[in-house]
Amino acid sequence: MKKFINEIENVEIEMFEGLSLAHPDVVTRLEDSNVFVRATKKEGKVALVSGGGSGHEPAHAGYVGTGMLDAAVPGAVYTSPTPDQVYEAIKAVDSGAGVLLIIKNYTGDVMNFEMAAELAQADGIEVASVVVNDDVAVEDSLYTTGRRGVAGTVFVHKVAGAKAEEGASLAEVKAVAEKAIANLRTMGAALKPSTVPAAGKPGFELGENEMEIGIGIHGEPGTHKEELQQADVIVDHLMEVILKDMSLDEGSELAVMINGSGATPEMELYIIFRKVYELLEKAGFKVFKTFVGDYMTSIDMAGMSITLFKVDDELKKLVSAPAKTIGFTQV
Amino acid sequence: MKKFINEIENVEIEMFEGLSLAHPDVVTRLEDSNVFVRATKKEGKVALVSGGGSGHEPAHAGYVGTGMLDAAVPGAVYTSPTPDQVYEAIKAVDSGAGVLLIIKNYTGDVMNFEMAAELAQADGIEVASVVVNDDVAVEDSLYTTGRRGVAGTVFVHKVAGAKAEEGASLAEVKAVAEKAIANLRTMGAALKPSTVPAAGKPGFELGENEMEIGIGIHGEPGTHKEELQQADVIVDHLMEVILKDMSLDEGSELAVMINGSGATPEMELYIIFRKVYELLEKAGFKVFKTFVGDYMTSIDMAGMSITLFKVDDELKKLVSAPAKTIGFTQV
Amino acid sequence: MAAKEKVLKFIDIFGDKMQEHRQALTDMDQAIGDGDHGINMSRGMKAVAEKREELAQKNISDLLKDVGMTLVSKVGGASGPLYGTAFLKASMVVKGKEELNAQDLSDMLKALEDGVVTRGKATTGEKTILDSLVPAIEAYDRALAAQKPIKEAMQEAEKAAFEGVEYTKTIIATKGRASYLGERSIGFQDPGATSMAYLIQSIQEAL
Amino acid sequence: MAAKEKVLKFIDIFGDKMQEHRQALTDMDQAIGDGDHGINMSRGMKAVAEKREELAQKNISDLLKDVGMTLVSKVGGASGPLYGTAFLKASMVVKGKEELNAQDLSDMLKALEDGVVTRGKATTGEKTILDSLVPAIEAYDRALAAQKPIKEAMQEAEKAAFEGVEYTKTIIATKGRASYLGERSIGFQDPGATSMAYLIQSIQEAL
Ligand SMILES: Nc1ncnc2c1ncn2[C@@H]1O[C@H](COP(=O)(O)OP(=O)(O)O)[C@@H](O)[C@H]1O
Ligand SMILES: Nc1ncnc2c1ncn2[C@@H]1O[C@H](COP(=O)(O)OP(=O)(O)O)[C@@H](O)[C@H]1O
Ligand SMILES: [Mg+2]
Ligand SMILES: [Mg+2]
Ligand SMILES: [Mg+2]
Ligand SMILES: [Mg+2]
Repeated sequence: MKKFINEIENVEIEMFEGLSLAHPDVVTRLEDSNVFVRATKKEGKVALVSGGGSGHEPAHAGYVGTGMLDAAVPGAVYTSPTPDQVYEAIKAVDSGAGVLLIIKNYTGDVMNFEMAAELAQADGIEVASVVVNDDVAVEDSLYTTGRRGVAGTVFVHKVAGAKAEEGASLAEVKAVAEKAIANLRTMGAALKPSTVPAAGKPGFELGENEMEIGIGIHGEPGTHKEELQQADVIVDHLMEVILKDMSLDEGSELAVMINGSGATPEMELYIIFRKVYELLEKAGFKVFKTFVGDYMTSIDMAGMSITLFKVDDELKKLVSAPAKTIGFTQV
Repeated sequence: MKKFINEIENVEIEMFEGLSLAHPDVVTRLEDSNVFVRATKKEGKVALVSGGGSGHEPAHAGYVGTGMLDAAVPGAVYTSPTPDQVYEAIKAVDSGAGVLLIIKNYTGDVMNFEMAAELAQADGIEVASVVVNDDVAVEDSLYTTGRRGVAGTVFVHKVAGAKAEEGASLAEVKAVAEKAIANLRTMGAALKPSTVPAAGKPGFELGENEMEIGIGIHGEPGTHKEELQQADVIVDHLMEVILKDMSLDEGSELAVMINGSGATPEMELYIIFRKVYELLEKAGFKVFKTFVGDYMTSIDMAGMSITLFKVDDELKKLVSAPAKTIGFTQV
Repeated sequence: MAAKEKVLKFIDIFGDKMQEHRQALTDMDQAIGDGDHGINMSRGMKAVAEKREELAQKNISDLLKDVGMTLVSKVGGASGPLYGTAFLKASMVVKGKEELNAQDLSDMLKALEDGVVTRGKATTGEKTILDSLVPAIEAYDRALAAQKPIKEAMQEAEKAAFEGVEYTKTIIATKGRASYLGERSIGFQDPGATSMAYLIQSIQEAL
Repeated sequence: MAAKEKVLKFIDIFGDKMQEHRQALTDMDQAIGDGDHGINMSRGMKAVAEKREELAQKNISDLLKDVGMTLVSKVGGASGPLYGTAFLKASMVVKGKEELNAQDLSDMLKALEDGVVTRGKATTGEKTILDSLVPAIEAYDRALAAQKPIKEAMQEAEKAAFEGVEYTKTIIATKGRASYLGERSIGFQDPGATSMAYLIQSIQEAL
């Protein structure tokens, strides 16, 4: 394992320190904690809290700021934060209008955030939550834990954040987050696994001529291995699965995200987007806005995911609204 | 070599196509060329043109837009663009107020841009140029080609771009670019080399327990190999070299950039910044503004560089001015 | 040895086992999860060990509650709430008790199960913690019904727990992260079931 | 064979050699540069080859100019302007000529050098293109002065060029990208000097 780190057990804390020292104008780290809140609390609005394991940078602390989250709680690498930490975040950002938790659908995240919500509700804080499950790689079935929440989560932060900034109620913000979730689909592939510092070795093994299809964002193996293909062939395959799961009509408008996993050069992400665009255009769909870059990473994985987000007029407005955070700034 | 690409000879062109399809509101690619100009030409101002090899994304096309460049000319991977291409860019963006070329100090870049300037000057276009040489890893001597231009170039784009946006003359924009260059110092290190698609194998070799100190941005070997160290030790070493080369006084203000080489997780960049901040604070210098991320990459190299940029009141204003480009947006 | 000392000894042994098997549990989780189960459990039990002196001052119920709260706040992931809630439930059934008989132990084991089920909403056969815990409880109760002494009953529970671990290799995960793998999860041992088998073993060894 | 056919043959041979040694030149550049010299030169000479029919219609000076312009606009990096300007200068000294004698070839070689020096501002001993080109020119002129026939003179030039390539292994680069390596550049052969030696060899083989 080759990384720019010091003692392995200090990886998270040193990252948190660096982050808060680098961007004091945007985020404040609650003392000695892993809770990041906006540097300037905005009173009177619905507050948004998200979080998950560390290792997904800029998610989630990178999305704290105007037009997106009010707090983010990054746990240990690839490990959900604990209920007391999320509870601290809820208490810090609530200003009476209620708090929406944006949770990615993983057993651990759901349980820890739920416990935090129970603690906050016991204090009389109004807490609602939504669970993001945009990953079409895994089958959605009543008999499983359902689909994972992956890169599409950033769109949920964006549109719910913009809605809250407008002064909408908790119910309205939750409703728009749920509409976004219903319209989001993602699927990814990887060429090289990621290495959790504390584990010291890669999360799975891939031969020189293999790739992993249907990866999640925690360095876990995907749905299956395949022989390495050219980018266009991979995109064809992922897009087929994604599109089959969406109900799009001729003329449907889409926001598109090509997300890098942390070690994927932008060069490759744009080569991927080129093919995505070609397929969408051929199918008669319209690309409304495109996001290409590292939005929801898996430490040092060389991988990528394609997210399609069907947008109506309300969602278009919210996607385009200004935002000012470490990882996402838009005018 | 594992990459999300199609035919190797199409890597650059497919990336260019993807980039222009993704951000039509920000950049326009001149037909069938590798010249990217602002989607909306701003008349009456000094125009800025930069470029270099591809593989440094988001540099340089990612810095075309309000407050930064007017055109970027990315060549083949790690290869300077050719004079005719840069000449096209100059002609496209000149609106009578003159054109400043921002060149990184490499024999190839300097020669190709100079030839382009000669062609444009023959047409009566006023062309000036500055050469960025911020890399302190290599010794600056009259008997060598001097220092390389690396990540600090992004600060030159930023401040010269902001100055031009203010309506300054070519001489003024050039003067501020030169002031920036005089105040910029960068040094980097790498854990894993990069692989040029057309070469098919890494640019140098590193053992499991080795790192390369003093790397450039073209996947070339650095000044020497060393045994792998903890992040703080590496930062100590790089900062010593950088600071020795700068004339800072107690209270000097600095903009800091921790630049990732393309495959370095943000987690590690923040761990690095933490130590940089500690050293600067201990030395009595003030961090004015911090930039952490992939600004000037080397395809898929796992590496980083530290840039210190000494800023006075004018430079502070220009660093903080708004910018709206693919790779750098600030309000 | 008083009951409280045995409970403390069980906590100590379990903590040691989580450090000892940290890498193995992590490796198991790398195969079908995200490679952190050993890291998570050892982080949590290390935090418990750091409170060892404080714990020794408390009564049985309170100390189990403290262990549960510590796990909830230090482990994270799926195992934090599951193990944490399990200990919290166990603490409730022994409220006020200073001695524990064989039936009390059975109640405690069932409370652990109750905690895991309340949080995780799984049943046996889903490749989870329950696949070693539930057979262990059944074996323990069977042994008690057959009038076997508590130590022997726990030995049978331990055996059943590790058989449960073996059984997890043969089934598809339908809960937790491993469920994303579907059929691909067959052939691999469940890390959570394994750590739970070590917990059962720790109780047995503490007796 | 008329002079123009020989020039075209030289261009063809040089193009073939750049394809043939593409990987080797790139490997050399990986060692002390950025690993693209073979890629650059082969891209440029491929573009020249694609214009082969057009070139054949032109006179010697114009076709050399076209090769130079093509290299300038297709190669990029350091070698594009250097080789491009070299060909442009060579085209100027043979303006109006339909035949080329031994002295014309000497003038052309010196024009190549002039182009490289104008652009690159280097001298011999800096581990560049010049370290094979300059000794080749000197050897050629010496042979001519000794009344040797043109073919034999070019054979001596070729020999001197490759000796120059060997010499580059012993020196520190002070121009171009390899200069960043300082002392570390010793022991490696310069890719640009090598491609230039192939150019000299291509002229010799075309005669
Ligand atoms: N719903 C559930 N009920 C019971 N146990 C579960 C459930 N979901 C997951 N587990 C257990 O948790 C273990 C994984 O724990 P851990 O790796 O620490 O958490 P995470 O999956 O969040 O990384 C699995 O091996 C499984 O035994
Ligand atoms: N100033 C110079 N004068 C002559 N030759 C030079 C000069 N600078 C570099 N070269 C030659 O150029 C070669 C490198 O060419 P190439 O790899 O194509 O360009 P780049 O260095 O831009 O990647 C070197 O091996 C050297 O021989
Ligand atoms: Mg986990
Ligand atoms: Mg080059
Ligand atoms: Mg896990
Ligand atoms: Mg080169």
